[in-house]
Amino acid sequence: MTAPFLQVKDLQVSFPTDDGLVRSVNDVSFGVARGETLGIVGESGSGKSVTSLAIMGLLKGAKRSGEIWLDGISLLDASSEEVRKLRGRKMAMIFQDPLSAMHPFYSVGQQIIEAYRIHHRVTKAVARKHAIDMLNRVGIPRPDKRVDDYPHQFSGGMRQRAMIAMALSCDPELLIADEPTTALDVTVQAQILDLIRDLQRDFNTAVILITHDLGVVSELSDNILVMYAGRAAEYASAEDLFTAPEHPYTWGLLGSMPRLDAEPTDRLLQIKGTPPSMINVPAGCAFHPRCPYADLASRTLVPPLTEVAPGHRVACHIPVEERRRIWQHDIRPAVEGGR
Amino acid sequence: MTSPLDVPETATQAQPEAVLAGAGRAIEGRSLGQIAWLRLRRDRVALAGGVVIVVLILAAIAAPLLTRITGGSPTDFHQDLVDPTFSKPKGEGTFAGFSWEHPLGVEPRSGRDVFSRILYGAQISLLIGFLATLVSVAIGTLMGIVAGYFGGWVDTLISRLMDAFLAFPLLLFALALAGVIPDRAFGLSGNTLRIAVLVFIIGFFNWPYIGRIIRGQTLSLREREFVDAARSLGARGRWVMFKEMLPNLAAPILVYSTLMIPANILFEAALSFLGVGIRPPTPSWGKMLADAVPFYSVAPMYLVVPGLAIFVTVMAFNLLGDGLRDALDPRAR
Amino acid sequence: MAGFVIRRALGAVLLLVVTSMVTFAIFFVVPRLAGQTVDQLAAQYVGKDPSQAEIEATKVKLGLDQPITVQYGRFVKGIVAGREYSFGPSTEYCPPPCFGYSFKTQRPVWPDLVDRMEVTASLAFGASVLWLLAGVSIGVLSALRKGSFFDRAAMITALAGVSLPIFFTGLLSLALFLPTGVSYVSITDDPLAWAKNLLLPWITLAFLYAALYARLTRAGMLETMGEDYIRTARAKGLPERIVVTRHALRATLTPILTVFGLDIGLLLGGAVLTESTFSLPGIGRYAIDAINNNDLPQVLGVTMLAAFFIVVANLIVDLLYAVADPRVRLS
Amino acid sequence: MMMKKTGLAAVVALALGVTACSSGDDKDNGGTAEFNAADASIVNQSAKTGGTLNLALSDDWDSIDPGNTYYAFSWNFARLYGRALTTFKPAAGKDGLTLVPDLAQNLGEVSDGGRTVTYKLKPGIKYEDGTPVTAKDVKYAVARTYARDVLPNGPTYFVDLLDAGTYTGPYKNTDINAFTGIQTPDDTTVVFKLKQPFGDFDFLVSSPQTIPVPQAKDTGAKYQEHPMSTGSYKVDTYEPGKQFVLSKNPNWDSSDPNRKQLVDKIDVKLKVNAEDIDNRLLAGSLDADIAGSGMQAAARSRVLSDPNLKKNSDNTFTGRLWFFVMDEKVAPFDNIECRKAVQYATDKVALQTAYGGPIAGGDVATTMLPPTIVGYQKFDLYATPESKGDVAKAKDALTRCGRPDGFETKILLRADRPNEVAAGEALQQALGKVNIKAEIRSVPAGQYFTRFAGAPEYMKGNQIGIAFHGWQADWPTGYGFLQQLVDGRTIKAQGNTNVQEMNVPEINAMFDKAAASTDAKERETIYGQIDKAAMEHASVVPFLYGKGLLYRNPAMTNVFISYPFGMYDYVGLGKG
Repeated sequence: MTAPFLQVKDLQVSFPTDDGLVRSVNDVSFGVARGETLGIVGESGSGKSVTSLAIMGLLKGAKRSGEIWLDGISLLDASSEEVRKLRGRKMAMIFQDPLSAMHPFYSVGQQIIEAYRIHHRVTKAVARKHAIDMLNRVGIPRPDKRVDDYPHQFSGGMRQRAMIAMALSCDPELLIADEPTTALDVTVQAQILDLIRDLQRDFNTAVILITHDLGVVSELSDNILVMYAGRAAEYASAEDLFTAPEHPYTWGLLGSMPRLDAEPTDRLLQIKGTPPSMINVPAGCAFHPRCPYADLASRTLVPPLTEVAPGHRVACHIPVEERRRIWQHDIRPAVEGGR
Repeated sequence: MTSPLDVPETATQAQPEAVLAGAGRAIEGRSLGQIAWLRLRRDRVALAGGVVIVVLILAAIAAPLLTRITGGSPTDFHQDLVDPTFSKPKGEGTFAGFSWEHPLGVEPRSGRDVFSRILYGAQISLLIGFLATLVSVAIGTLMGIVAGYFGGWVDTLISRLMDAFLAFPLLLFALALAGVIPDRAFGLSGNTLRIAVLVFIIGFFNWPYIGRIIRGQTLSLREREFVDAARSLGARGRWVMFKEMLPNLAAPILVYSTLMIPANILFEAALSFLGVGIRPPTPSWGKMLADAVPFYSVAPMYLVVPGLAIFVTVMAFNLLGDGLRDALDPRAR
Repeated sequence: MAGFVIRRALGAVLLLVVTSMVTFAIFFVVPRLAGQTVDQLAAQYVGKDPSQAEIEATKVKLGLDQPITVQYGRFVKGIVAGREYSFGPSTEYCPPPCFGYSFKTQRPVWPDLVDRMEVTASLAFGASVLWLLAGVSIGVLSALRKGSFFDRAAMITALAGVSLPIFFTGLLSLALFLPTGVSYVSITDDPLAWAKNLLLPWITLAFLYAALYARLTRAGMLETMGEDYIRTARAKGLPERIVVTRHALRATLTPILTVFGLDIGLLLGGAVLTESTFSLPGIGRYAIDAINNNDLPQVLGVTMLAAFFIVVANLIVDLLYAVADPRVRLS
Repeated sequence: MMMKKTGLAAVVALALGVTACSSGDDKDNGGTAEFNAADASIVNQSAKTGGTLNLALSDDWDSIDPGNTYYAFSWNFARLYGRALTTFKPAAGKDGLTLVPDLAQNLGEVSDGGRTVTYKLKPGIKYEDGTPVTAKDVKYAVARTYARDVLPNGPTYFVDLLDAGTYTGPYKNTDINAFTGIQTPDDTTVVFKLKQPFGDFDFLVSSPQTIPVPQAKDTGAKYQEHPMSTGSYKVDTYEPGKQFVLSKNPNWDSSDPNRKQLVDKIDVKLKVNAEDIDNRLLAGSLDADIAGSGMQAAARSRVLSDPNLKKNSDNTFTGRLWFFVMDEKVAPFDNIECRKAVQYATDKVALQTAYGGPIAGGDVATTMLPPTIVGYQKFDLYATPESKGDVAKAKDALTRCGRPDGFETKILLRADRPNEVAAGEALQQALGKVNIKAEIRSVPAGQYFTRFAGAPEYMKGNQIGIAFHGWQADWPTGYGFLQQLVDGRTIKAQGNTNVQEMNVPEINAMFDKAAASTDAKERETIYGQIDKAAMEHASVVPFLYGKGLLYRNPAMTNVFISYPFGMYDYVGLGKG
């Protein structure tokens, strides 16, 4: 097997701040092949967005180390100009809130045209035609009219479609979607996810889907990386993660999954406490203050990410058998009882 | 024992986005004020501004003491020190008239000690600057909260009122009003009345600036949960506005007050410069500058000294205000 | 859009009407409250040693014998439709906008204002070019190099700029560079002398505003550069130059344009302090003289003109904003 | 409060200790450029014609309508384009105080016990358009000054003095015959009918109010846009508030002994910044500051310290007196001893320094009449060492007044006049030394005489003990200077200039005596007596005979100080 299209190895990202160096991402590794989808899941501040921005080279003032390989190019060694040329063309990104992510003063068409013409020497007319095609492709009705509308004239879902059209306008081989559906209501969410899946199939794109919501990644992803406080907590295939999760944090996330078939408010399983501040990460396992199973080791030692099954890695001090027992006896019934 | 993943009343939802804002506080147990102070303490420039302000205030209060050490009262004439023909202090060069007794020289015509006039002038500038700010902040906060909280036609009315205020040529109105101050009114007379009227005019004309800011802040506060909570518990408007919202507006009020004081000091100086300030012989910086106009070529330091006094004071407040804003609202950086 | 324009225009007119009423009230009522009688006011314009009969005649001539509402009505009528004025043997029609005749100089107020306008406009526009160029470019550079030596130096200078009273910088610059003072030369007479004489006032005024604008631009730029759409622009692979100019600057400059319009409007109504400092015979000086002379038609004229500029500037800014920002235009 | 001044040259010379005997002798030879040369001689005498005279004014002109103006410089200047019945002799020094006929053939012929004054017009005098001047035009010119609602600026002597009933001017009733104050039996005879005798009447008719105005050309308040000229120059273009240009009047009667017609053009710029005027004067692009009020501090120090510049300057009396008054109706100044306490306590040198010093301010004053006024006598009733005040004498006076521990009072002055404020502060200081605590109350200048100092009710109501005052005579005699200041019958509810409310029957009677006298010498003596009597009353504290430093462009010819106006005489100037 050759190296995946995108290979991230031991990525570390840190920011100098007034309060000292903040390590937002620690030793994260993963790979994504063409046509494959990786889901990255975690709360705010878990480092998932920083990871994706680090790949894109969009972090200002951050220190990155480790390795990022995109189609055989080392992004950390490439010049910023080289990386810029890759952006949009080889790797593209969709952001959470399409309203704020699109320039309010330019029409949707202008913004797609701009993205296209940066990487293609074509006339405006050609680019416009392409923009209309792209809008059509992402399912915007009457694209020849809507192309001249401004972002605020679109509905939320349409805006996200337009955003996707813009991101895909140069046929990128890697698409990073950072919380693409968070700002949308549930029915639209499903449409957008379907759209991403369809487009991925058509373009054979590698996709990284970032979300705090396991539900979003459940159907789309081949593999899932659960992050907590800048570290990988669990990394597994989607099937393994949902059927045999091993990290208490993953259990919590599973419990808190909102589902279409249930009243969300009264049955959500929840995690106590609040996510840690990256300025002041708890020692040992960062999750220990919120973990009901924490022991002395959790409080002092950072648990290593160890492979518990082929392609399934977990960073937790609880012995493997104990974890599986808790899952089977305590958690699973609660989660599935909710179902 | 309940399941650890049950839903305790006090648990924070695992909808992570909602809780980020409170993260630092919960974990570190620091109040916003403490954080701000920590930040401010690192901002040497702002601290320098604060130190200058403290020194100025102390100097203004201690003016009678300080001037006793040097050149004496701000109104005593020393005409033996001036050249009557040329209307300038005796002596050669830029610093003619400077001496140990008169560390900042003497006035061209009267020979009055500039140093003590500057110190006494500081009393007027600071007093009016502070009090006028108080008036602006009081009116502005009240109007801003009411507009932001009630919204609707109340908001429209107050917002239009603020627009109208900003549409007036305020300096002209201030001049016109200050020009007709009677000798006695509201049980006050003389300079007390003039200070009161100046404070009122400056404060009254400036309230829309802070009013707009408070209105905006109130609008966003109104959407926050604790206000809803208070309202759902049956709290009435006044209670919500002043017990729930006001404390949350403390930071912007503090920041913009600090930034308004220098603006008001400048306004007072401008009015004095244009001739409608405090009565002579009480010194004020703006008046000193106006007095220096005919002499700027023969006695330049007489112009420079009060100008620098205004500059240093205003700059110090601005530095502190900027620092406070950065400390209390890091996004504004 | 048409509805928007009409609504704003109506609002502007309403604001002007309110302004005129308040101005009228302040300048007519407040002096009365402070103890000045109408006789005393009239006596000021009869010359030396007036008899009561002469005072009465002057009151009639100046219209001060009428109730304030009638006076206000005449004032408004003059602005809208013009008025007839008697000059003894002759009567003259004062065409709209007629702000009346000065009590003191007996000259119509409006032509004098128009005259002064040239000075104030020259001052305002010349200075505004300087401060826009300097303020915006310094602000942008500072924001892009945040924390650099340039940024720190520029921002300290800018803070100093806003902390210096303009009458001080003006006088200081006069003392240092032009002890003989400034005298206005009309641009139509001698453009070179015009510019030469105004250079110092321009720079002085521009220094203050450039400082304000540099701070404003820097803050706006920093805020904009943190916007999601800037990240999007970068994610599209746009070169930084285009990100800054086409995306960030456009969004930063729009609100600055608003402030600029209002500042120009304010200045056109009389740069009181600058004109006083440099002895420039503009609207601001006219206003001060009018107030000092208690010359009501002049005071009203100049106040209304100033308010007019502010209101119109507001209106233009609103409309321009709508042009620049589609969110305003299309919602 | 605006007007002219005059000097009794011999006395002036003594008082100043300069050009002591030269005033009479030099004027025919022509002086050379030296400091104060134009004060007593005609500098650069020349008959050379051509060139442009460039003048400038830092202020606005009240009006160039001869019937509607009240500035000294304006009365001086108006003679260029208008001939009044009489004028001052174009001569330097005391000669300049001599009245000579101008439009009239002779000075007034007095009859009817002083109640009728007759003037015969010179024949052949024409307006600029060639129409002849008639006696009716003079009558009309005076009549129109009665319309004070249209032409408010000028003085009211004719209104007060002529026997014209309740005449209100020619605009409401255009029939000029309704005006009975002047009769014109024929086209060349002007007969003034007075209510009572008036000794200085010839001075009165030297005012521009008698410059003829043709009724057909009168446009009331707009007449200033083109006053019909009878002088050597006419108004070509007039831009209010900006500038005006005079050119030669082709129909001027060149036999006129009082005027010259040397330069081709006279260019007057208005509202030029004062520093700029000084600057242009020194650069030679301007010939004179038309207001004649003196140079600003910067230029003053340049001129005085550079002999080459100093020789082109004159430090001249402006004819003004600066003084403080004590309101005799406000306690404790109802007691003459308290007034004397202030007289003795006042440090006049401090006031002088505060007001601008000896050059720009003036000489320390001890009398009400300035040295350049007919009737001036030197005396000092309240002499103190070096004029710097005498604390002991002041305290004695206070004790006699029954206020040995001093008292509190207020000093009223105009806020927008820095010199005045400085002088007030200096007085406050001096009074403080004898425990008189004076609070300064500053008010807007525009209403000083209509509402504040000039309104006795205000003075009493607010217990204003002391007020600043400045005065300049409308014509250079003791009557012209003093009557409005100390004649108790002039006290009025507003616009009052007898601010101290001095009403002494003996003094009032002396004015009547002077008015009735036809003997100029006798009048002069009476004026001196009035001055002394008023000073004895102790409610006026004169401290400065105003002076200014004037600069004349060395290129100007025929330059001399006109004593009546206290500035360069404008009617004979040329360019070399």
